[in-house]
Amino acid sequence: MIQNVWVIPALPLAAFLINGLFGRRWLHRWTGIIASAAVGLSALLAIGVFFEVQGGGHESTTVTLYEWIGVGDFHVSVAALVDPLSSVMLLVVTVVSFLIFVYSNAYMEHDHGFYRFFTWLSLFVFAMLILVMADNYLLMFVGWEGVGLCSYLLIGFWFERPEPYVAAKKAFVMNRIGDWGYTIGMITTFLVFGSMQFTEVFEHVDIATEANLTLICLAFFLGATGKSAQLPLHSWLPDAMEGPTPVSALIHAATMVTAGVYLVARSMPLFEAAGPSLAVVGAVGAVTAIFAATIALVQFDIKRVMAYSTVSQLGYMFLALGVGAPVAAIFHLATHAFFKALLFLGSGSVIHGLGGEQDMRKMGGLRRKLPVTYWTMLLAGGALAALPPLAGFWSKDEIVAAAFLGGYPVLWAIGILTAVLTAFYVTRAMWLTFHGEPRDHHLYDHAHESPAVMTLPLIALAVGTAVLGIAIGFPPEAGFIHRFLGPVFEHEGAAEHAVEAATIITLAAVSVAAGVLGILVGLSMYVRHRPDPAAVSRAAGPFYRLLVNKYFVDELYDRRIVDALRAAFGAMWAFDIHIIDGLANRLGWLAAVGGSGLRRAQTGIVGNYALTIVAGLLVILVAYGGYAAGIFTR
Amino acid sequence: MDIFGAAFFALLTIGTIGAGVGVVLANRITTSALLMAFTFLNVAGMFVLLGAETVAMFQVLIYVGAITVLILYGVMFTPQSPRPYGLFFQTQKYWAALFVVPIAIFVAVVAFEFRDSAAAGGSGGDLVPLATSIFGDFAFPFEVASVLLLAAMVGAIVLVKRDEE
Amino acid sequence: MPVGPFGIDPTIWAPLRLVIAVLLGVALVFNGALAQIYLERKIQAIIQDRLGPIHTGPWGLLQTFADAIKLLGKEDIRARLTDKWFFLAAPSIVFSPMLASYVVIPFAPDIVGADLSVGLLYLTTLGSMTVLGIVIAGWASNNKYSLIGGLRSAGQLISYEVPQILSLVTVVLVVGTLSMVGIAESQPGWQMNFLILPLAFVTYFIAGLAETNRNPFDLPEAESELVAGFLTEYSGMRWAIFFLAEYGEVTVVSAIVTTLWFGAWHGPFVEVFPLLGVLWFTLKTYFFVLVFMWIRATLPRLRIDQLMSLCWKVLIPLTLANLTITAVLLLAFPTTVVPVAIANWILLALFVLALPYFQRRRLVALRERLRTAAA
Amino acid sequence: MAVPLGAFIAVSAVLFFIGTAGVLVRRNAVVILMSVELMLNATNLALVAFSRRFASIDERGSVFVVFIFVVAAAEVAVGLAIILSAYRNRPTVDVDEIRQMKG
Repeated sequence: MIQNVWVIPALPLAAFLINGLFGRRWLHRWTGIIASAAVGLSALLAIGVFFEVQGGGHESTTVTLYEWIGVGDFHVSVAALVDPLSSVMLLVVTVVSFLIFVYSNAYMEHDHGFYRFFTWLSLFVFAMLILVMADNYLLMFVGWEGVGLCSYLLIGFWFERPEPYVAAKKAFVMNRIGDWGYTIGMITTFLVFGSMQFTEVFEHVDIATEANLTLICLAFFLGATGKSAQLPLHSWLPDAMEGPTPVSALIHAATMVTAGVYLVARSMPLFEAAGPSLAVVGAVGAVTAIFAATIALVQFDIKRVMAYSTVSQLGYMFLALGVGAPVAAIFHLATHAFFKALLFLGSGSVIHGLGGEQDMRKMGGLRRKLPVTYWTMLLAGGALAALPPLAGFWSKDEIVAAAFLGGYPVLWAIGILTAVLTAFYVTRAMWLTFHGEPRDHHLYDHAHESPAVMTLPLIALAVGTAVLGIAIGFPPEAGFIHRFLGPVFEHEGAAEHAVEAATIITLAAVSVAAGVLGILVGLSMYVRHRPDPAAVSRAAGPFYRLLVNKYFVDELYDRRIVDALRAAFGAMWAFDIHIIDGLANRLGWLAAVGGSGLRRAQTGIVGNYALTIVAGLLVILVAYGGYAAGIFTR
Repeated sequence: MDIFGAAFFALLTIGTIGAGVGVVLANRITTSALLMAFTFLNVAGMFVLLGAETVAMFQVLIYVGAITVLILYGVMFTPQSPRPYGLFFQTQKYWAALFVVPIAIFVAVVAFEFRDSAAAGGSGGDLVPLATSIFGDFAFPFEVASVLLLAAMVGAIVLVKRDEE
Repeated sequence: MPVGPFGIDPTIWAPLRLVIAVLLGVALVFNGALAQIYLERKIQAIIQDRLGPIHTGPWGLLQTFADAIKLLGKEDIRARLTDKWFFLAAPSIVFSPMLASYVVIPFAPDIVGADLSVGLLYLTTLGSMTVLGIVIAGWASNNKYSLIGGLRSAGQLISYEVPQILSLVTVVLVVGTLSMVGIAESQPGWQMNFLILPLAFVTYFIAGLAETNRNPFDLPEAESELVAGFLTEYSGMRWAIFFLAEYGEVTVVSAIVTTLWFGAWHGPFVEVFPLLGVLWFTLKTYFFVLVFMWIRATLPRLRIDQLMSLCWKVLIPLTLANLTITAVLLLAFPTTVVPVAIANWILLALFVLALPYFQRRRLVALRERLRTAAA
Repeated sequence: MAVPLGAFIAVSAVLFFIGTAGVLVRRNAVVILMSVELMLNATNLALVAFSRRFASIDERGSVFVVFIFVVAAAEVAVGLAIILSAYRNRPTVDVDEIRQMKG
């Protein structure tokens, strides 16, 4: 099965081509079915590959399709690296995509761009699969760009209204800044190692100097922050909520944003060798986590809350990578993909039910109206808040524990604090939407449960979030996933710190306590209004306004960077006009003047021409005379 | 015989130079055309003096026989209302003088300084060596020359052919 | 004392020979011309079944003298607007080359003006100089008819020079030398070149007719055409000189024909009495002069375009073909001349037969065109 | 015939310069053509003089003269053709007046 692993991306590509070419005039509704079928099949194949890799002793095989570029000693081939890491990613991407495709068949039903939605979605899945399967940085970059493009297209899907395409542009530009970093990293790897293939690069890690390695890793990390919306380049993700909810679920929760994490995970050997870079990753991750969590506290748009929560969870993953626990990061990535997708789809079905209303202040008491959505979202909320039996607990707890054991107490503290905040805003969101009295009766009356096509994927994801945690990660540090992913990361003597069970349990207890504390505080504020939320926000005053305005990050960017660039571009424009154009015009003028000068010589009289010939003769004779008389040769 | 040759040469020189100057300064073009023919005859005489009869014959045949007649044709087809003496010089005559005179002086110095006083007359006739060299070593240039002549002829005809309205 | 021919010392014999040649030339020209004029008129008369001049002296013998005296007596008129010097110079430019060409003609085994190694080339060169004279005559008489006549005859002369020279070259190819004496000596007894190169003879003869502006080609001074061509303004002695030149030229052409094709002074007993050569030479030359006159009396005049097309479309291709074939055959069979002779006779036969055939085809085409035009 | 070579070269030089003067000075195109012919003739003279003087070494000198004949003939033919066509387009042969090719 591994040998024809290329069929997995081929199917969504075929779906894209068919939908794209024939969608508008003939297929209409059929495009949804074709796309979902294609992704479903690749999901089955991915499962097959996953079991084959798991069964076959976890070693990595490279399947080369053809040699793409062969210039001098720069050889890049279109090849797939199938090893435990990439098979897990394949599995996650294809399964989640399949469920979201089925969901969006119903969600986008009344949208006139139905065929266009599914065309871009299948192209996105194709690009993501290429990114995941690539065995060298260049092919990965192709996928990287592909997903960037599709996210732009899908965010700006409803381009009639101005906000979506502005958000799309913003997302694309930010990603491009990140891609710039990635490119530098890619080029330096080639210059240093002479090749782009992961296997070759990781074998010769020792030949690179410390400085080169740090440059490569930081450049790649810049790319990762751009793509996974980490602190400096995070503001595009909340605005990306302008796109349809399935898009947010698929791209901005489960797959694309995890690309950054996958990149860092894949290049762990480089990061480990480049000492300080891991610390940087961890720090950025932690800061982003706490930063995003605080903003999420005050958001009223249900999708914005989820967006900030994604940013903070991604922060967690980078924190895990930073502290040297890549397995935990990938584990959290997998679980997060499931419950975050579920949360988004749930909020999508709420919005669908309320006819497009996203503001939580107008919701309330929907528990009775949308029971299935309520229960599935409750489960996902619990997972996000890391309540014990659910998936979120196992993966987040591992990260926090790894941070503590890895000797980073500060990061551990931040982790625990973020966990409290996360629990709080989850309960706040759940409460505002489902419990209490309905604040907008008109909306409340029209609210209706989503059709089966939407609720079934919700239920499937709910099962996933409940079961997944225990299934693959139960005995912490020794779960199925550790044994599976372990060999990919552990090679020469990673410190196998022997940890007694006692410390693990205490750590787990502490993180559970943090989660429960968050929920209790949330309930007391919203249920019994002991400190009434409105009063708290008034008391917080300036601090509250800061959070609401998202720390004024967008304004900062706009005023500082964009204006500065605008000034620089103005200068360049002036330079271009006066100097370069000036130069060209001057040359033109020179030719004209020269021409008119010479034109005078063309008198038209034959006599003058004869005279010039004779003059030439005179010059020659004089020269000859001079030469003969020895004037020239002293 | 020697005096006879020198006298003959003197006569020819006077003829050539005189006719040459006549060609340039003659008032009427027909006179200058015929004086040109006369110069050609004198030069042919010099060739005979040099012992190169074949070349002399060719000179007469080609220059006097064909080229002069052609030029006379040209003269007849173009207006030659005799101009007052001074007017038929080009406007640039002073410039011409400025350039031609120094060159003339320079070349004259070189020419007249040429002391080689050995007799220039040749031994036997030059028919045989000329013929052998033309059709032997220079056969190819000879063919090219004939192509050149053909091209010139066709070109001249095309240039002058009046397109029948 | 080295014994030259006739026992005379060669150093004296060279200039003496020149003098003899000039005398013979002058005699031939002047007496010849007179005789030719008389003969011409007599023959033309006989052919046209009339008597010709009979009143002046017995059988009209003194007729030419009468003409000569008349012309000498005429007033020497020169139109005021004619180009003075050229008008006067033209006759001499036409006459002198003709006279000069007698130097090279071999009258007898050792009697020749100057045995130039480029004799034949010398003759052709002089031939081409007369053209200049005619053009000047046409131009100097400052009248439209003479100008056009002059240009026309110049055109005719120049274009007929080409076939003339080509046929001469064919003979030179066979004989191997340009000097007239050499050619004369190369035809002992009955080995006349005529037997080897008849076609060259025919083409040269036709070209000769054109060169001397004689009958079928005497368009320039034909009475029915442009008055008298370039001779319109000339009268009196100048006119006579032109005619002398013409008759002289006829003799030169026939002399060349005899030397090149009919074994110049060869005849019975020439080895015994070298001087006898002169007799045979003159007899042969005058035979051809008579042929000239005979043709003049019989053939109609050609129009200028027919004349030109005959030259460029018939004679030149023919002579070129003849030249190439002789050259190839000589190269192929360097020793014998027989194959050349055979080829030449075949070509001559073809030429003779082809002419009437083409004439008929052109006539048919002409009638066709007329009928369609008329319809 | 003991005329020194120098004399011939002198004559040809003088003739050459008469020709050049003619080309530069005369106004009538046909006369210019004639002067060019004079110049060509001058070169011929010099060539033949040299070839005959050194005939003992290599008598092939005067071959070039034949080629000059060819070129001269071609030149006159084409020159006259040009002059006539120029004349047909503007009724003047005067070199100073033919200015259409002015830059």
